Amino acid sequence: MPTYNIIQAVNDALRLEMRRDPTVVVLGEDVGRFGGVFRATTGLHEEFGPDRVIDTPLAESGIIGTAVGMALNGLRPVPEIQFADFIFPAMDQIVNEVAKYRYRSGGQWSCPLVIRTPYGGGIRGGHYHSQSPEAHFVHTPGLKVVVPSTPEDAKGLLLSAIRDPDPVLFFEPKRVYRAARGEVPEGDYAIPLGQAKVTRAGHQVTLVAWGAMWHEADQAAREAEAEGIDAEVIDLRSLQPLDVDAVVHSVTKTGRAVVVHEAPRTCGFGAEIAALVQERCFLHLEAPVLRVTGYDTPFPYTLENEYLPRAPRILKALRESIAW
Amino acid sequence: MPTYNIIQAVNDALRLEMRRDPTVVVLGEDVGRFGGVFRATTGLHEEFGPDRVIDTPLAESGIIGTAVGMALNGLRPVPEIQFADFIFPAMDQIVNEVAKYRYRSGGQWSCPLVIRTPYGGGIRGGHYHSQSPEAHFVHTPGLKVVVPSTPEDAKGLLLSAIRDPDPVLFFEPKRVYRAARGEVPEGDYAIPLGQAKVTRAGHQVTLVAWGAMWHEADQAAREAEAEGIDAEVIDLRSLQPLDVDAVVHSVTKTGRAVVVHEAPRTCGFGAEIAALVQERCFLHLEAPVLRVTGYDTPFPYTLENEYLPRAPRILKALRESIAW
Amino acid sequence: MRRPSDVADLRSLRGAGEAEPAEAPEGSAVDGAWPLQRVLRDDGGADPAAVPLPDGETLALYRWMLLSRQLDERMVALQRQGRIGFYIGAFGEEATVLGTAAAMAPGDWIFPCYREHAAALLRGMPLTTFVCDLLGNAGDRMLGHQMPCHEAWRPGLYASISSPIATQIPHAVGAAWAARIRGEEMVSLVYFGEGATSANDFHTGLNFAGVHRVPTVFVCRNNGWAISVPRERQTAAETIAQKAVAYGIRGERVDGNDLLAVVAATRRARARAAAGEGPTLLECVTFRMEGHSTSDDPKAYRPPEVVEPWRKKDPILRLRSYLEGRGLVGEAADAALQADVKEEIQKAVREAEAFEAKPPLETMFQGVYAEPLWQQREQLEDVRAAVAADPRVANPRHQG
Amino acid sequence: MRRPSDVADLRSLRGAGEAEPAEAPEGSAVDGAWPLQRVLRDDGGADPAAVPLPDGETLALYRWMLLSRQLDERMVALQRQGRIGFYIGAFGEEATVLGTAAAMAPGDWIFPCYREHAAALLRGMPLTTFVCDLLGNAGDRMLGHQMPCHEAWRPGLYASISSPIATQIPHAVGAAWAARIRGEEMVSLVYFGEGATSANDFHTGLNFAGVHRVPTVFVCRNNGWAISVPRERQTAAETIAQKAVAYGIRGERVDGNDLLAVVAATRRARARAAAGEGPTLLECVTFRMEGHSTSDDPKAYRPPEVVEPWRKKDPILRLRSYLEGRGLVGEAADAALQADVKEEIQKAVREAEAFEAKPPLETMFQGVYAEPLWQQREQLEDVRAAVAADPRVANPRHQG
Ligand SMILES: Cc1ncc(C[n+]2csc(CCOP(=O)(O)OP(=O)(O)O)c2C)c(N)n1
Ligand SMILES: Cc1ncc(C[n+]2csc(CCOP(=O)(O)OP(=O)(O)O)c2C)c(N)n1
Ligand SMILES: [Mg+2]
Ligand SMILES: [Mg+2]
Repeated sequence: MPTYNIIQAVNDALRLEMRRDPTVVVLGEDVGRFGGVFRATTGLHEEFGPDRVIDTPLAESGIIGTAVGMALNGLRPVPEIQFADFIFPAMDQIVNEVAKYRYRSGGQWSCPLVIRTPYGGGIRGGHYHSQSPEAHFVHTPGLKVVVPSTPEDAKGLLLSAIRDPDPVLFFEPKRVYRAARGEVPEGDYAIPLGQAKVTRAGHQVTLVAWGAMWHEADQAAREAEAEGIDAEVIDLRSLQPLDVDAVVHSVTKTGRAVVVHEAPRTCGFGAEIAALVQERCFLHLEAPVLRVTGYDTPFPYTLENEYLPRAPRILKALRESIAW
Repeated sequence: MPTYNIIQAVNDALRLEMRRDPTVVVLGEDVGRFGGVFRATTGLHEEFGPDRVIDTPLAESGIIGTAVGMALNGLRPVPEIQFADFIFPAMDQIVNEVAKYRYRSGGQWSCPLVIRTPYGGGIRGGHYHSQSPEAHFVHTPGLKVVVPSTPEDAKGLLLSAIRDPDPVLFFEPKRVYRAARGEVPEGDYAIPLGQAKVTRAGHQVTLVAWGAMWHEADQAAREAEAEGIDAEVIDLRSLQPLDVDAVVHSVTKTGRAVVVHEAPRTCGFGAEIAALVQERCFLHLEAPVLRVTGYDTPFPYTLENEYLPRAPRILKALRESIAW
Repeated sequence: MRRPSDVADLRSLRGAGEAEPAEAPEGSAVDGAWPLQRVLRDDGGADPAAVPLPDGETLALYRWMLLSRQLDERMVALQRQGRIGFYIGAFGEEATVLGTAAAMAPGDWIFPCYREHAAALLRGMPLTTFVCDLLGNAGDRMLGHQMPCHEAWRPGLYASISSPIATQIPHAVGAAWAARIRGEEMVSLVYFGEGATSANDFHTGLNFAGVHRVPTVFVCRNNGWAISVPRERQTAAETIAQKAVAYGIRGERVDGNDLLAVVAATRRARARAAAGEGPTLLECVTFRMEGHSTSDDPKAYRPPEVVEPWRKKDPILRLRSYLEGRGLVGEAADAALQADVKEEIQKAVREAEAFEAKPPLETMFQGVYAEPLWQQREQLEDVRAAVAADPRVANPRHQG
Repeated sequence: MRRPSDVADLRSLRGAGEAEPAEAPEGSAVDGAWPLQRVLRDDGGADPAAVPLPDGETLALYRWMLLSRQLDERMVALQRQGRIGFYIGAFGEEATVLGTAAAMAPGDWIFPCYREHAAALLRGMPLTTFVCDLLGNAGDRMLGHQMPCHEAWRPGLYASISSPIATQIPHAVGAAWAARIRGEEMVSLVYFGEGATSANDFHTGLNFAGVHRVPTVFVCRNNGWAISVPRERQTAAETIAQKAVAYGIRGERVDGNDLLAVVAATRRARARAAAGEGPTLLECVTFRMEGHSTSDDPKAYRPPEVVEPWRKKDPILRLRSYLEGRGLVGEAADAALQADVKEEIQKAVREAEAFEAKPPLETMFQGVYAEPLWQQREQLEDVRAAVAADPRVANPRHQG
């Protein structure tokens, strides 16, 4: 098996699926001749040509809006938003059009497309190259939201996303784009959307994370072990569909939960996890569900290490949960 | 004291503040000569003229984008978004510009403006004249989010919002725009942002709501009383700043909480309330925090009564909480 | 150093060339650059060379225009009676809607705004199905999900309507682009009002289409008003057609109340698109004769005088005098047509009102995703239990 | 029926009229309609009647251009050395940036894109403060909140930079509109690239300004590239200036590497705006000589050949030959200026690097709201406790 980083895994999945399915097209800013500012679409323009790998003008609303029309008429568009921070000009197309097209037409049409976008902080990107807007889309019925943390998952989940009948937001953790390396099966394999992965078994406390923060959670769990804290780590991988059973099963066992995300705390997806856990595991909880998150500020530049919910803060929360 | 409905109270507040403060301007689609599709700006164009009551072209991003420039240069713009469903074309201006302007300029500038918009269902408006997008904005640090439920609050909160140094999203419950009538003090008075109102004292269960759904919560509480259930009802009035103390104080007393909102359940503001309550009242909770909300679908047309979390469903949740 | 060729060069961006206006249009600095194309003269005559349709087809479209008008009148009446919740019609814009739709090929996709119901019917949507959509009842093809007048009809390649203004414009571009990528000849037709030209999606849709020469015909129904906002407060451009210059595409301006001119201009635009010559922005100059919708009262913002001059320009009257001039309709024939159309509408209303008033409860969760997720499954159980526990959940006025 | 007056009529929408181009510009169908305005001839000469600046001011701006160029070079070097995190410069666009900024009145607001650092300095931002912003250190006026090159400088009415493309355009319109409403004479100046003309906010900004005749000068730095995307794939319009037609406003096209032409065109645009004649879209035709930013490697998408022809058009070289022709600079004087500028930059870097590397922890929560809410207050305590408990919170590489 080759060893890839996440960019290479994404590129591999795109190439593989474009070879398999002639209806798959890629479009976005700088994705064509250049191969994308993170090089995730490198080589696709050469192999599949300008009809299927499209450099668009600078307008996210146009990228998504035209992708909708393509999806309606038989293509499987995989638009790229260069940074998740720049998805907001397309918010109306995503929330009012993409998410509702199947429902509002009584199922006459559907709008299967995959919006790929690098998200998250930790690359000294400041306000506008660091945001984690996943909660906005989880709050929008009709959309699916996937966030891989490893190269193997990135490829397998992206293949599933492209083949999914529903529109998918595919958030790529750019902080570990190159840092996260691992063996990736060659050829075709799909990881079903909506199956969380228990990446570490434990019985004292459940640690829920996704994307780049899963690596911090994993790190914190290792350090916790040295202190005799036995944490179970769950990588959600997909926020919608959400594998609520995996979370409930784990917390029912551990009685404690800590959820981690980069986005600002208030109304982040951690709130939904906390709400669900206390609804479904109430009698099993020995401590409140704790949230270790980005703070309620725009994403800062110089103090981004202090801002991000990295291992040391997660470890602190694990201790607090246990001590509760 | 005159008896007003919410539209009249909003109109009264706008007129009063425009007389008091020459820097207040109103802009939006149809707000000028016509006085707004809900007539909330009636008479303002006649009294203050086209310079301060501006009919704009059809572009929400332009309405908010130009309002930002006005706010930077000494005006207090009160832009109207005709329906909250149509706020998404302005999402980038609101999330990336309005919310971050003070922070990103190191406090050199601020962007005080009030975005007024009718929100919510119950008027047979289907997908696009019924949405409740408040959670998106509560999840955006830098914004304040206010949702009045009565004429008196509408006027007092709007006056505070216009005078507030920070940008405010002001969601008006159009379902009770005319139905909610009440005495409104004449002249100037301000209701501070961030103070919830306990509209009904009780000791068995805390019922948290805002906007149009507060009326349903109040109704449910009355019916519950007939069954011997003694519910305390809290009208949050402002979601950001959030009067968390009022909620915690109440739940610490009752040990039970039910939160109600129209927006889809997943990742709605009810999740944040549930997360906060279980974090802060853990040892006092005798039942999980229950959520009575809109369902996870686009807002439906024909079955909107079934969709909305009205009194009967709230009453059911109160019984479940008590019986837990 | 202006070169003599400049005007000729610019012409490639404008609707000069074919149909010269039959008469000098209202004075405008750019009429010369974007002439108002007409075929029907005020006396009802027309230069045979410029007539795009054989009499049979013209007569058929005349009937469609009558149907559109009567349908609008009837549905507004039903709304006033509280039998439907909302209606938005095409009063005065019938020639624009039907002329453009009729000029396209059967395999071309139509992306409607919200006044083009007649185009859906022309594309085979049964009138009864349309009325069911207005009622949002068990016969509604949209499962009662959407407001009235947000119909979709896939069999006729008539896309789904949403309320947000202009969002359908890039969809139309994407659909035609997809066809070209898949090697099919399809030209998409998209409708929007002049108010929509201020919206983001107008800009991106036309710009993307221009850069990639996507075969789309952009039809702007310039009916002069965006609810209460007149064209002059919507844009400082004297014409909508000239906005094409910004995208390096062709812009044309046609008399939108002249069915024959609309058909001719649309056909040319479609032919150019199919030939790979790129998209056209076609401004159809017409007028919104009634309120914006049944929710609107235009008296509050526009005096009757501004409407008056347009009454004599009524597209139905103008086509009728043409047909009369050719001896194709007279008093009697016209009355018969009107009666026939009336009966067709009455029948559809009868049939539609015979359906159950509400679609079944489970439809509320149908189509959010291809398959319901656990949230929709659990929530269906929740609402079922709630309805069972208290009938007021389904019917607020239920007593007892 | 085209009338002879048409061209004249249309001219009102274009930048015809004043400065005729000094030479025939690159062949373009619309050069006649939107001529490329120039003042500096290739031989360095200029028609005295067309020269907008006295020698003293020209010389001063020449120095600013040298400073801009050297600053860019030095900051790119610091970035390569890892002393700053990111940089984006104005290589080759100095005449466009400084000519437009210098032509405005002191009370006019400037809304920058992200290459106009020289305009901030021209408006009095201390060079040391600018470098502190790049370092995001304790001396950073933005409190370390933003990326390098996102400076704001209120004392100079130089607004705050954000990364999202084009969002500043409606801000500029709103600010000038507010001034007019408050009865002040102020014309706003806003910068953006040609790529930004595809964005939503370009469309709404210019449309709003057109309808309400807002006094704004819209400066498009058409440098030919949007990261890897050339102008031809950004829009099918041959010029950016012609996009003004869509908004019923004036569009002009000027040689962006000709400082004198840029100053002259901007002054005329400002004068028209101040006189109530409405906004102008001013296309400054220039070229992005280097990569998009320090994060970019243009070799991956554009061959060196496309850059070559622009080297001899370097705006600094062209202004220098003009000044030499007038005997205002020679070898020695130029060398002295260069050395002087170099010293100024070195001093600023020294001073800036003397500040604490990080602003204090509490600045992370400062300015989210006028006063922190309970969330920010609690979270400040949280991060303080976290840093105290584990130094790795502040410094991942901390050992022990
Ligand atoms: C994004 C958005 N903003 C506002 C509205 C409210 N609205 C509905 S129709 C309309 C006017 C549209 O005018 P125009 O585009 O000219 O179309 P017409 O109704 O005249 O056919 C407005 C403002 C909307 N539907 N969508
Ligand atoms: C909304 C948005 N989308 C994408 C980007 C990424 N991006 C940054 S600069 C740029 C190109 C801008 O080109 P242009 O407008 O011509 O300005 P130039 O860099 O050439 O001065 C892009 C695509 C962004 N910053 N904002
Ligand atoms: Mg209109
Ligand atoms: Mg550029």
